Amino acid sequence: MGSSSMIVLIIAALAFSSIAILIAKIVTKSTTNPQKGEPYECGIPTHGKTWKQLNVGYYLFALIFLIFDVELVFLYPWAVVAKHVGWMALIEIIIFFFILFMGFLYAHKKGALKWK
Amino acid sequence: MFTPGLYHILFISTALFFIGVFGFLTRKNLITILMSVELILNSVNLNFIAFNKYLWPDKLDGLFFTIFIIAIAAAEAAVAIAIIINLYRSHHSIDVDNAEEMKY
Amino acid sequence: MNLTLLILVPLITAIALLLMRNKQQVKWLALTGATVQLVLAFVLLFTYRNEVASGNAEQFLFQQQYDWFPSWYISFHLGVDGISVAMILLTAFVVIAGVLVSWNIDRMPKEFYFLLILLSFGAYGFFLSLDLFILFFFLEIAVIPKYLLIGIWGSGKKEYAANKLALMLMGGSALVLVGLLGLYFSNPERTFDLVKLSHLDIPVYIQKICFPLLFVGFGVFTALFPFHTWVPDGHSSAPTAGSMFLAGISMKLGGYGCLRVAAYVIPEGAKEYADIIIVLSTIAILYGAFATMMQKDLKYMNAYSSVSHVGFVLFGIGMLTKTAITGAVIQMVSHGLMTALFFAVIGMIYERTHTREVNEMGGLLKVMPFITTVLFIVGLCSLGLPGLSGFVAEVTVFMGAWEHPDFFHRFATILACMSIVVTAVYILRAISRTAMGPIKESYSNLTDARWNEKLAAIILIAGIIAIGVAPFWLNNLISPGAEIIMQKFSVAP
Amino acid sequence: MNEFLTLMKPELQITIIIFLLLFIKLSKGIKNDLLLLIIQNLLLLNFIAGFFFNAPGNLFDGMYQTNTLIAFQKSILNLGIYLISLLFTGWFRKTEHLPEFFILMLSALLGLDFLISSGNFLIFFLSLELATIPIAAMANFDLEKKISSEAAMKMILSSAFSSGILLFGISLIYGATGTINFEALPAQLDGSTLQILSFVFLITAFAFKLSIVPFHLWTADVYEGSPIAATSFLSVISKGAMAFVFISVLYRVFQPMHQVWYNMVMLLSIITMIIGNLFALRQQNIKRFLAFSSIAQVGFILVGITANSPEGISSVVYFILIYTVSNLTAFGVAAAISSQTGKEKIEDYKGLYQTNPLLSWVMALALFSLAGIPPTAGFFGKLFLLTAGASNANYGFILIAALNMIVSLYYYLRVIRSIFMDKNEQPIEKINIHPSTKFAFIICSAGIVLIGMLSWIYDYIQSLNP
Amino acid sequence: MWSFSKIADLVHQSLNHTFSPTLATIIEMVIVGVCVIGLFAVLGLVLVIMERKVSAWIQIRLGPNRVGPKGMFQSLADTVKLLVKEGMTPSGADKFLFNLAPYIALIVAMLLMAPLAFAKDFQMWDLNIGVLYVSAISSVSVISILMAGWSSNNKYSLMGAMRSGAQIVSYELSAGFSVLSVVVLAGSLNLNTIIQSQADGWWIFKGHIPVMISFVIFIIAVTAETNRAPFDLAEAESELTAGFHTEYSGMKFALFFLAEYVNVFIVCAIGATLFLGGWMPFHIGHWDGFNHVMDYIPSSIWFFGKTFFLIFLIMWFRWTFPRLRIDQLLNLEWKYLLPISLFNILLVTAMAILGWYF
Repeated sequence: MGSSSMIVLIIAALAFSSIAILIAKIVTKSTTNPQKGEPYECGIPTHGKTWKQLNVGYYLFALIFLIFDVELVFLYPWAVVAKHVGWMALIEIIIFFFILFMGFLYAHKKGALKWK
Repeated sequence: MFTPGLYHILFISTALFFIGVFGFLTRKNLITILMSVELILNSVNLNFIAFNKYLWPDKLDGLFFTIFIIAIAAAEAAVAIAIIINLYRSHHSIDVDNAEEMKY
Repeated sequence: MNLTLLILVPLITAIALLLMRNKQQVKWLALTGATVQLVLAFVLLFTYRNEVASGNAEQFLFQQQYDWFPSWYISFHLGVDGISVAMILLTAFVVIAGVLVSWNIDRMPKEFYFLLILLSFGAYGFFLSLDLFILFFFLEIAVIPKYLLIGIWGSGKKEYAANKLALMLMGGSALVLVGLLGLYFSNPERTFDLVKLSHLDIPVYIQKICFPLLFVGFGVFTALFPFHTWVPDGHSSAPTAGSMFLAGISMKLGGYGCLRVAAYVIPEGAKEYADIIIVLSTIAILYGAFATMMQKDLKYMNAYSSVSHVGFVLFGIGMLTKTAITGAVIQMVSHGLMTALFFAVIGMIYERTHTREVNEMGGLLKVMPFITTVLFIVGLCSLGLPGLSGFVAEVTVFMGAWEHPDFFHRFATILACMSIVVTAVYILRAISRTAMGPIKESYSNLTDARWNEKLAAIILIAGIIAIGVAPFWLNNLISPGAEIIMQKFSVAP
Repeated sequence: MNEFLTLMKPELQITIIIFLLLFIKLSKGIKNDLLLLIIQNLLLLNFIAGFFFNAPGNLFDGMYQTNTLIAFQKSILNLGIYLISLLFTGWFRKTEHLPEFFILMLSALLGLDFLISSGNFLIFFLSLELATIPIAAMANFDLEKKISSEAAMKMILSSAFSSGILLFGISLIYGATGTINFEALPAQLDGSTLQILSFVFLITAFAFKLSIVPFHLWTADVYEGSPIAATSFLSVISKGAMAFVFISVLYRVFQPMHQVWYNMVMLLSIITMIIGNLFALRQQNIKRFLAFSSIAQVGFILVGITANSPEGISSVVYFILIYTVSNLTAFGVAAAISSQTGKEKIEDYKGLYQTNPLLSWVMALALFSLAGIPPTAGFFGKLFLLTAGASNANYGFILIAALNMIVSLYYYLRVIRSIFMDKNEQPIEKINIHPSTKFAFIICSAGIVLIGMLSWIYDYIQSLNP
Repeated sequence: MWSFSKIADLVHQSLNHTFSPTLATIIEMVIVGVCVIGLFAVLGLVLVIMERKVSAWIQIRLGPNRVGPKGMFQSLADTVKLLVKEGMTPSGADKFLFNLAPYIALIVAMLLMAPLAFAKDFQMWDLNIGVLYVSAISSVSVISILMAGWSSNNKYSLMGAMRSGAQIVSYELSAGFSVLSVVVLAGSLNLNTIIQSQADGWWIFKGHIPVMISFVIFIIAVTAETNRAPFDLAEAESELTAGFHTEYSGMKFALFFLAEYVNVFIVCAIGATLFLGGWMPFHIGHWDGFNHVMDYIPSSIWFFGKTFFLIFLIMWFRWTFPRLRIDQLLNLEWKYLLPISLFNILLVTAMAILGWYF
């Protein structure tokens, strides 16, 4: 099928979900009620803003993830040829990991990996 | 079936580039500005891939370049976001109009 | 004679001055340095004369050449001809007089003397160098000390004046630089060497571009007419020694540059623009003279009269005859000595009366006879009294100018001559106002000159009178150099 | 392997230092004073080692190129880093995260070294980013200050934008020629419209990094907001390396399009000098002042670049050596004053000479050198730039440059004036200078005086030219 | 023996015979789409009932037993229930994003189907970078979760989404590394090639301990990535009501639910492909006789058998381990799994270069 399968699959997913939602919409009958639109929080009216400032830890993890994930991108091409290249590949990846690991240790030492 | 040629891709990438430039120059929100920069970088990626595929299929420079651009873009975004978070802490805003401690 | 000595002595003096801690030490060291300079200058004069008398017909004697930035073909090339010897003598005189005059300075003496000596270092280097690059180097060295001298020790609108002076002079040197680069790239050998350049045929169109750049650039230093505005402000704001250096040495840098670089290396250009030079310098002479008449302040007076007198230098150069050029050089020396003395005297008077306004003084002859006598002498020299140097110089210039038979040159010469009358008017008026008449109450207990001031005045007066009484030795010294410069004009197609 | 070690020596040295610092950071903490001493000595060693065993050669199929001139350029950068480590001792000792700062700075230096050596647009881009991203982090180092994070934000966004433009240019060049290799490119360049377009993009990016007008707007804010050590790194070392690269890219890669870039660079140079000078005239803050003056200096560097001859390269390298020493001195004095008194205005410098004569002389020397007044080295530097630029016989251009020197002299004299001439009731008190900073001032002053006078330095640079 | 590939070829030929090529292609596409939708629906139903049955079995109870024989149609009944529930949108929500989120979740799950080899020569897209494709597309799923949490205008949703985002991205690293170890050994990113490389034994056996470590890490990581217990912090009922889909109801909720189960299936299928040989029968080296016997079992049976075995494992975890706190969860990843997998990659590489595998 090749790359057109992506299009087919997207269309299929869209079709499936929209048909399902459409059927549900036709079948159900909806009633309006001001209380219904309230956020579902234990029955008490919501207190404060919803989009509050989140723990900065999330951002830290996001940043560290970003670095490691990008590094993973480089590993994919390396992994394919590692066996053919031989020892040089291992040495290079050890250097690569060494640098990466130093950064990782630094982040660890700074407490960036500790959930606060 | 319709197959996209070089010019179609170049059209998209150039459009992306200028949308990015436009966004960079006109937007006020720092995150949006950062996203505009990413748009520029992605347009470059498209360019490289397209040139590599259509014009110079035997030279893989374009592909390599793209991988590195992705990586660098991520690093840049990481640092930029860290700085923006810090800016938010001190200014309580990520609007460029509020970052005006320094003037001529 | 090792010419490097002349550069090294001031440099070493300057550096040694920085290391001194004591005010007394500083003064004496500076004086020693200046004396050594004077001695060296005389040694140079006599060795030069001996050398010439023994039949050495080379254009530049005592040449020394060391490679400096060989990849740009720049060399440290020194040498003297008669003109340079005269200028060096002038410098040595003015330096020692300047050091002596500022003997009692109490604000930061170390720095003051350091800057003075540094200025002289620049001047010596400039007069000695035969390589255009180092010539330019020394030219610029001589600018910034002036700025600091005026700015720190000056009076009146000193910051404005210092800025104006520094910027205009640097502007002039920027023009010089572009002109030099033009010369450098237009000759096939890529050389900055003055001697080599003078033997090369520089294309005429390049000469026509470079001459105005060089001439105007140096002309700024020499108060060429539209660019003279720094002179009154700078001279009047500067401290006494600063004014002496400015008028005595620094303005001569420009004149020497015009002659040596602009006229000598670029004869075709000089011919092309000679008329304009004459027009401008005539304007400067007349304008300076008339402007002096309007002044009430002694320093301003001398400053404007300097514009007028230095105008004769450019006037002489513009005439392009051997006599006129010789006259121009003599005028440079003469005016250097005279104006330095004038400023010294004004400084002495100001130090005592705390005013420079002519109208507020009077009867000073009674309380300070020495100083007033010197003022007489210098005034008479300025208005061109025979027997003093000013007469010799101006007469030589006019004689040179009269060699041109056409109406334009004659007319310009007559106009320039008229300035002497004007000079006589203002000089005599100033002297009578200050020296004669009833003395003011507040001035009655003023003292006469101290030993250092007397010494300074005597040294300078000696120079003035020597030139005035026996002009031929100076003429003989200068004329071979002028001769060679003239040959360029006649030989060139 | 052996070749790898010798050719890549400068980078390896820096990498080793970075890791040493990282180890120090990860192990138990050392007192800042001792650590700083260690760092200074390491950097000194690094600087000295840079002069030995330099050989020309290529690595990785020409991606990494080096020769003796490039090694010398790296030595200039090493010298600058060493001087920075000495000059800002006062600030460093107070910094909480000292090793981090040096790690960042050395990473940036590593990037610059690779940048100078790059023989391929890929390495070029990577090292450029390696050089700029840490600087943004350095700019944000005064975490509690608002302007610091503002500066960092402006830095990172503008540099990201400029690298985007650079990349677009590179991609167009790749499309037009099919290669990103510096060696192979010149044969492919024929000055077609696409190539000129891509070249415009490239030069725009360079203009951003070198803060050439009209792409200079970030410079002053970044300089003012960043900690002064970061500012000096940015304005001296980063700018110097960028100039090296700019000249080598123009001369080596775009040689076939010489006519095209000559006109562009000339125009940029003129407006850079004029605008930089005009803005510098009205600055009150000493850091902003130095920022705008450095913009004007870049304009002068461009004059030398237009020469398109070996003299152009040597005069630019020579000028940057001088510029490094002089500008760092100026920043060092400003830092010494601001770290003790917190004063950064030019007005505050009034009467400095009464209390700190030596410091004032050092500052004066540096400013004179920046203004190009003999006998300081700056005179020779600027003169040779102008001389190199004049070889095209475009005297109008040279005249504009020379007149700009006068304007620049005016504002340098303004600082001199407040130091030496203006009177002040309450001048800055006596500044205590750390011995290592004093040492750096001595080196710098000696450099400012001697680099010009000793002509063999220039001839050495000239002889390195391949 | 019949195989899927033959059926596929037959359909292809007959279609091309009767219709013009373009039309044939379109019809093929429609057929594929319908098949995939069918597979989706079936998977959803089967996995839900399977989960309930497995949990009942582990907890020694009966589980659903009313609808159909032994409660087999229970999930169908659930579907009908969900279909008739009203799908509401909270008043303060960002309507567009709120409605978009379930679609994205489903599209991601669907796209991941493309490179899977369900049986021998039966694959939608024989992609040369299959592994990369899978990891790339699966990263998108976090966007739908964040989108849902953000747009709901509900604190619990937002927090659940953020948590799950942090969790997914963290564990993606270990999952990536363990996948890489197989890529290193096989020397290809193509899923088909990787399966072929296991013709003489699955990697989990051929690769000794390092690959087993990778496999264990992989299972842990994918469990976390699919937000399943013991890593189901994102929808921890006792803390956040239902995490990012608190505000969803009716069919939109069902879509999330479905996507989640299909994701479980997909990651297990990937795991089975990489470590357990996909559709490749159980082979041992050059024991040709044994290998032949194994070949008689159809490849699709092998594939689905392995996949469902892994699914069973993951369900088993859910009812065995207690839920982790978020700090424990992140500690586990960053302090243990990531360093171990980094080191493990080096081991695998050394092993691959030395040839120390069967």
